[in-house]
Amino acid sequence: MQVNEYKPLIVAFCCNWCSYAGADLAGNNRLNYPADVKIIRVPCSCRVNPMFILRAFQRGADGVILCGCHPGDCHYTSGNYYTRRRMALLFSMLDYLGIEKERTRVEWVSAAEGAKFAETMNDFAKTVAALGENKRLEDLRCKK
Amino acid sequence: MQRIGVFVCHCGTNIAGTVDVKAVAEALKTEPGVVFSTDYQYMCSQAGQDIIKKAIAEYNLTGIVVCSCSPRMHEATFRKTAAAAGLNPYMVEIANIREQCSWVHKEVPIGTEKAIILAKAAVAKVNLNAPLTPGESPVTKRALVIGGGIAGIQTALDIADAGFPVDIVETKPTIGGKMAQLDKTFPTLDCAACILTPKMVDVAQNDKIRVFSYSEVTEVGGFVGNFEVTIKRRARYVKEDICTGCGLCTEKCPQKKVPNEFNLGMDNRSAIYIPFAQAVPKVATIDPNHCMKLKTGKCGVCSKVCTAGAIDYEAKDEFVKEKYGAIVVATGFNPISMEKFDEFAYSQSKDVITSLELERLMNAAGPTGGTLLRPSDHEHPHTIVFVQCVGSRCEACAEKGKEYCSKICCMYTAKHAMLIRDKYPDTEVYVFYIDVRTPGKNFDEFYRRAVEEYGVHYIKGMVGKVSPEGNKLKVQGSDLIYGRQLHIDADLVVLAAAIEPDKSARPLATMLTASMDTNDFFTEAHPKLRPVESPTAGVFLSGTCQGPKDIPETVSQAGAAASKVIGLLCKDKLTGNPCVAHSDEMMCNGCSTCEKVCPYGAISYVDKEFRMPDRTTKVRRVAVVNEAVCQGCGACTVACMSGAMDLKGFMNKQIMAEVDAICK
Amino acid sequence: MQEIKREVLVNKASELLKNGTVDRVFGWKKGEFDYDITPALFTTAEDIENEFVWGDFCGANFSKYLIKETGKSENKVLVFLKPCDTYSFNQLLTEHRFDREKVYAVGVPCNGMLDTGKIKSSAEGISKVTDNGDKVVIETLFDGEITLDRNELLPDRCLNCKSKKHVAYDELLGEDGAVLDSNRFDEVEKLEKMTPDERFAFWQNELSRCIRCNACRDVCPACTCEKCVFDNPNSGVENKAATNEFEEKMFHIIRAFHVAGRCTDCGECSRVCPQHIPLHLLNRKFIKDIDSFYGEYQAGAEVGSRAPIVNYTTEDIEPGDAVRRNENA
Amino acid sequence: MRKISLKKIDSLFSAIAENSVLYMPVDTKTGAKFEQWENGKELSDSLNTVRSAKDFFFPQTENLMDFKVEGKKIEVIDSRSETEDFVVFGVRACDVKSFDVLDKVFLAEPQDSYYKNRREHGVIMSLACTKPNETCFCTTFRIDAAEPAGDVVCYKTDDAFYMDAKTEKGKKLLSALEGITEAADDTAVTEQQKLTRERMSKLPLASLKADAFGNGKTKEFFDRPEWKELSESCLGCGTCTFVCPTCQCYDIKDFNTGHGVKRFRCWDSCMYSDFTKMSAGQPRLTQLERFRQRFMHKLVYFPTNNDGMFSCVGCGRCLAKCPIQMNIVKVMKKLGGNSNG
Amino acid sequence: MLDKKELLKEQVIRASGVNPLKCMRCGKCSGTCPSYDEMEYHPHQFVYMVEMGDIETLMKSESVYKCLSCFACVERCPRGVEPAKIIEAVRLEAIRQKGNNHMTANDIPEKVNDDIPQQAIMSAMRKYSK
Repeated sequence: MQVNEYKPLIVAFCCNWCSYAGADLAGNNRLNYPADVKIIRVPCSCRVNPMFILRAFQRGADGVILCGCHPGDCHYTSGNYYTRRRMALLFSMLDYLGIEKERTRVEWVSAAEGAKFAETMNDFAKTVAALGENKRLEDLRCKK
Repeated sequence: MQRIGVFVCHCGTNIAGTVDVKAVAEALKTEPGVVFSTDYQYMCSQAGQDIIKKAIAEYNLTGIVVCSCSPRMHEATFRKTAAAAGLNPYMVEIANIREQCSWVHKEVPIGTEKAIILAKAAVAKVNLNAPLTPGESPVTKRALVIGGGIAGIQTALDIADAGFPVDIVETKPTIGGKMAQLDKTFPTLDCAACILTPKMVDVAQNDKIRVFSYSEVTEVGGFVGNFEVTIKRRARYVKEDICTGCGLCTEKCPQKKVPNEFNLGMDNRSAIYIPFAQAVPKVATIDPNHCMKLKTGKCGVCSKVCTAGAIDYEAKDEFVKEKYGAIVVATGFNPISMEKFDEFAYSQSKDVITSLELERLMNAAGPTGGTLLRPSDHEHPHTIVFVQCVGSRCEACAEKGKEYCSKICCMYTAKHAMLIRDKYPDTEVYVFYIDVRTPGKNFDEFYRRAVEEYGVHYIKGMVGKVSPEGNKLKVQGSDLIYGRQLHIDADLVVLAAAIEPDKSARPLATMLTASMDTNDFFTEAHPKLRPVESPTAGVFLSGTCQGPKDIPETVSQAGAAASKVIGLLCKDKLTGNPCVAHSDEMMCNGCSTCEKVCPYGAISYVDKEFRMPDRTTKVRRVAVVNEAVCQGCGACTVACMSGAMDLKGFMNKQIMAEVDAICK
Repeated sequence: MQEIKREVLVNKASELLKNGTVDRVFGWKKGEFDYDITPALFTTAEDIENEFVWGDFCGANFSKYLIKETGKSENKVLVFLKPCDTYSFNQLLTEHRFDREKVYAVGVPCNGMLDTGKIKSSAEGISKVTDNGDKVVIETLFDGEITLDRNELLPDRCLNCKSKKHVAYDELLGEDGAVLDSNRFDEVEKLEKMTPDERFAFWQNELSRCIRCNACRDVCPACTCEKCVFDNPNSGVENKAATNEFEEKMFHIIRAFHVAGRCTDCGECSRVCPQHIPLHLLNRKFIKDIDSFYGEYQAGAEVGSRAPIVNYTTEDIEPGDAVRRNENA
Repeated sequence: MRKISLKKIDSLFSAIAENSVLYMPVDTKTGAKFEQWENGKELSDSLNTVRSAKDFFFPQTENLMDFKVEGKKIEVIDSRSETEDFVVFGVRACDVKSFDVLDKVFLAEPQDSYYKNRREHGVIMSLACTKPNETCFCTTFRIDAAEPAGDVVCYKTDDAFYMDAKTEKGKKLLSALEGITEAADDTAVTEQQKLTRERMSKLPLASLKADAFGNGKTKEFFDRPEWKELSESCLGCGTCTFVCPTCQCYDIKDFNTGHGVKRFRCWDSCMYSDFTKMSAGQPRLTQLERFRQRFMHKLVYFPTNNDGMFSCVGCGRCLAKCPIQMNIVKVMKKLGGNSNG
Repeated sequence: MLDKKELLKEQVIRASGVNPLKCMRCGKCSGTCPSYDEMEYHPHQFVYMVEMGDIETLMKSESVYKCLSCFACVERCPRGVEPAKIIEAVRLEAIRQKGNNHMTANDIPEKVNDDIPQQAIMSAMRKYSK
């Protein structure tokens, strides 16, 4: 195990009603996922602005995952439908600009799926770690 | 610059176990804006809250960050604490360092480092918080109960008792639900009808309760305190207010061959029918798929016979729009279908029945008038085999059964066994069980009486196969304690089928935006602390729609749901959620992109005169948010290109500050 | 060569001025050379007579000017709209950006406007440019005459013209054209076929030339915010200069995202970019994605249409699959 | 005057590149651009580069200093780095003149040390024009395209390359290249200059005169009604100011990098709505005022403060790049109406 | 290192791909097993004995070869535990140990009964037709 084993920094936007509750449930069941995943609570997945995602990458995040309620379960009826459209277009554009598409992901996690939340975070952290540091969307000034 | 206080909670060892709370408190001291940082054993305890109050006064803090458990648990608590100390409750931020840090990361250094980062993110956010005051919205003093079983009835009665008007919407022609189909109820063996029908009569006579039977909810709009519900009253072809329920039409109706759902298809009824004698409302209903008049236009006997002239063949489905302050879901359960369990030959022999069918057979109003006879040849069964856990406790991915234990089968099987042994002492009763689960008051004693006094043979082991031979049913099962394979020639096999939520629950959940678990049971706000509320404000859960439970529990939960509804309806004003959208007039283009994405239609436009930057005045169309209707989802803030629309409590700048603090 | 002659426009303009339907006219004004035509506001008939120009360099799209202009006075302003301008006209109407009653729109059929960038790169010291049908003759100061095929000098937006149909006008000079099925997405497909590294290198090279002059934003009829997020200090993304590659990318990603579903693909951004960055390829990528994910949609085709990005169906494509779809598309 | 045959031009470049970095205009698919020389790159013969040479001395973004903030303690880190010597080859007369304009601003007291540092390390090898463009009007500001200023003036004829050192730095550079260059007289050069000057007089904008403007003319032009018509279709974008070789306005911004603050300066445009925004607000509220400010600064304010030197060098970039084709030539013709016949 | 007993248990679990812990000891597999009576140990006991690690006794006992591979137990187990696969793994384990073959090749002819379909073919068809 080298000393400075590269650990990806992952920002997770979790919607307050479902995926944040799923994350809490993962905690209740003491399920383990990497500590590099940091969760930001937003009222609904439709609150996440593409600017936040680009801001996270600029500040040094290596992967950004957006969790919301399953389509149809959204507490605000249509929030996650808009997220789905916005992120489909944004991810397609990022891929178009040549940025690795595995760095961004949208995942639907309900309040009852603690296990799925932990598993998703583990899987996403592994994928992002495999990609290595975010070289294509980084702002050198923010690097230590 | 804000003056921020940071309070790190040990939560006993839940947090302190894998996070060095002292180090977190220390690290936060140097954060910009932080003037006080401490840690304590139990922040949410009275003593913990006093520390916060004292610190607010002493350091005249303008904002506090509590690093503790999930905000979904104690955000409200700490907001009350802040309010009590004179600080605006929305200047409080919670860093979730328990469920999302100490409980999921085992090593202390990693847990501590993450806790510090999460705390810094919360500090960065609170630095940009502004004091918010929640708006208010009126409360419609009327409740809606969806589902007319014992759960719905009990909830409606309790709410009406408190003086609030209630509407019950029931899909069947009468209220009563599954309990009306039962014969006796455990553990006291008093007859279901005797304890249910008086309550149904109370519902009918209570002027505060209105029953929409043979109806269903098709659309739910609005939000807590101001729900707008559309109810579809299916055409009954009988005028409810005129029909006296004399039943003459049901006798005279020529079409007699309709399978009677109330008796689960074991006998027939006429096309125009009253489900059972004590039905409420006691009104006939014409079944459109079997009525000759409606299908082919010929016949019309019932309208000729009806003395009151209540028959109306031209009736159409009616849609009623109503406003409600609270909604209680009581959609109840159904036994699962037995087709997939062909090892028990349910579809091959009529003598293999489910427990609910046995209830009807033993019920006086049932197809056999109360004497237990075999459905195939109406003979008296001498050997009866009960099979427990059919479809319950199955493996998750098998689409056949359900993963959970259905909770009520052990008790009602003991009841059936006891009643049969008591009424027909010459019958041998075998019960194949995996474990007998009879927790609860007088439950286990009930089960022991069935074994000891009534001599029911309880066999620990599962039935492997039931094969009909001649008029006997060869049951082959293992007797694990004896260690032999048991072969019994039974006359009747009763399967204790698993129960699942009513099919109408899933579409209803989507309408109510209430969340459900993978088995379609409604998810409660908190399994232990708030079992009768749904996370969606204003929606309450009563009965088996929330999970398998027996009648005593259902009634107690119905009462709890009613008390919650009463608590809500007795308020004149509901303090709304202050984290609502707000548009900056100077920057708004008036392009109505936000109006299109708002799920609640909370945004309207007004023409206003503005002093433009280039010294001209211009009338511009700008967005205005109705703070009572807006629920604060934030879809409009992203749709708005110029960032004029922002969400109080989750401002763009605040979220970006959190991102910066996390990625530092 | 344009089908409708200058005189037709001039007569129409002065006629409408005289009979008082309008009190000012948006048109193109002569410049120093043949190709530097300036959009201008004419108020008197004789101004129009001697300074009004209609030729092969009238690429400017007036829709955006109407936002300010209609605020200035009560009576109508005459505006000449090419087919692609009418889409921006409708899109601005959908967003209530100006009052339709205050505008008298006259549709002018167009068969392509020449690209000054291409002319300047194919000849130096241009003194005269004459366009006769399919050939263009460029007289230069020192290298004599150069005759080129007209199609070589047309910008990409005219080569792949998406529609000659006027979707908004009070009056139309000449007949209305039809919506053409142009292969305007070939460039985008070519890019999509590249490997991510090639795409990254391509955009890295293109966007590194950006000098953040905001010409693309200020000319774009879909970018009409009262105060742009990039100019607003408390928007969090305020940015005047791209100090490194990230900020270059961020400006163009956010701008393309903000106009997604509202961009009518009029091509003005690529026309005005001083560094010749093919910005229309970004907006076309969004248009191509929207068409393939959510069904054909042309912004501005009809007023009040609901852009796909503010709409949804319950069976939309999942973001994960949307990205993987490009792989095998 | 030194000479080298065109065929050996690459050896000249590699010689220069030995002891200092060499930049020269190279053709790209979207116009000529200054790039660092590597062997194999040819000198572009297009008239001018899309982006002016101003960038070498006054780059679009330049880091001024860094701050480290710990609680109440602030530590200033000077992040200036000594630029290495560099040679800019192929600068046209107008761009060279623009350096004089920039020097007037940045090197006047108090001196801009960042600019001074780059200016001292830079050596300008200007290249005389032979084929001016129709948008050129450097003659209006008394710039002789045939005889540009600069440390070393170069002339490119059909077969050879003439170099004439004009300043100390120029002489030092040429002396280093003694080996591969040979002495030469200036007959071919003067003959080329005659041809170029004759061509310059035949340019469409040759007759444009600037004498109507200049020192002390503020009152005369400030309230002219033509400004309204000139400025009405201006979009307020920053293209003209960012392609202009003499625009020297900049804005100072701070960027919070998460572990410190970087203070940098970047080009600003008087056309922007938040240009010189002060606590009292924006001094020029309408686009007309901002438009007027730009051209009055070029033609009146700058000459007034800098003893008559115009701050426009007639390179024609803004004529080519303005999205709505409005530029200084149209303004001068409109305002200075009488003098150009 | 795993001692012999645990090694055997690990081998059987990995070979059968079955997790014995999922068994809730309901006895349905034994209840449905057609050759229950000939067996000394019954299907639910196979699972339990493997879970307890006592595989030697299983390998020595005859009941391992009484299993007809009719897969009724696999079909009907509510928890998806597959007793037939466990007993298959135990049989393989037995065969792998040298000299422990249950029958020699020439015992087979007289055991074969012509009118019953070849048991091996039937069980192979059932096993691999899933």
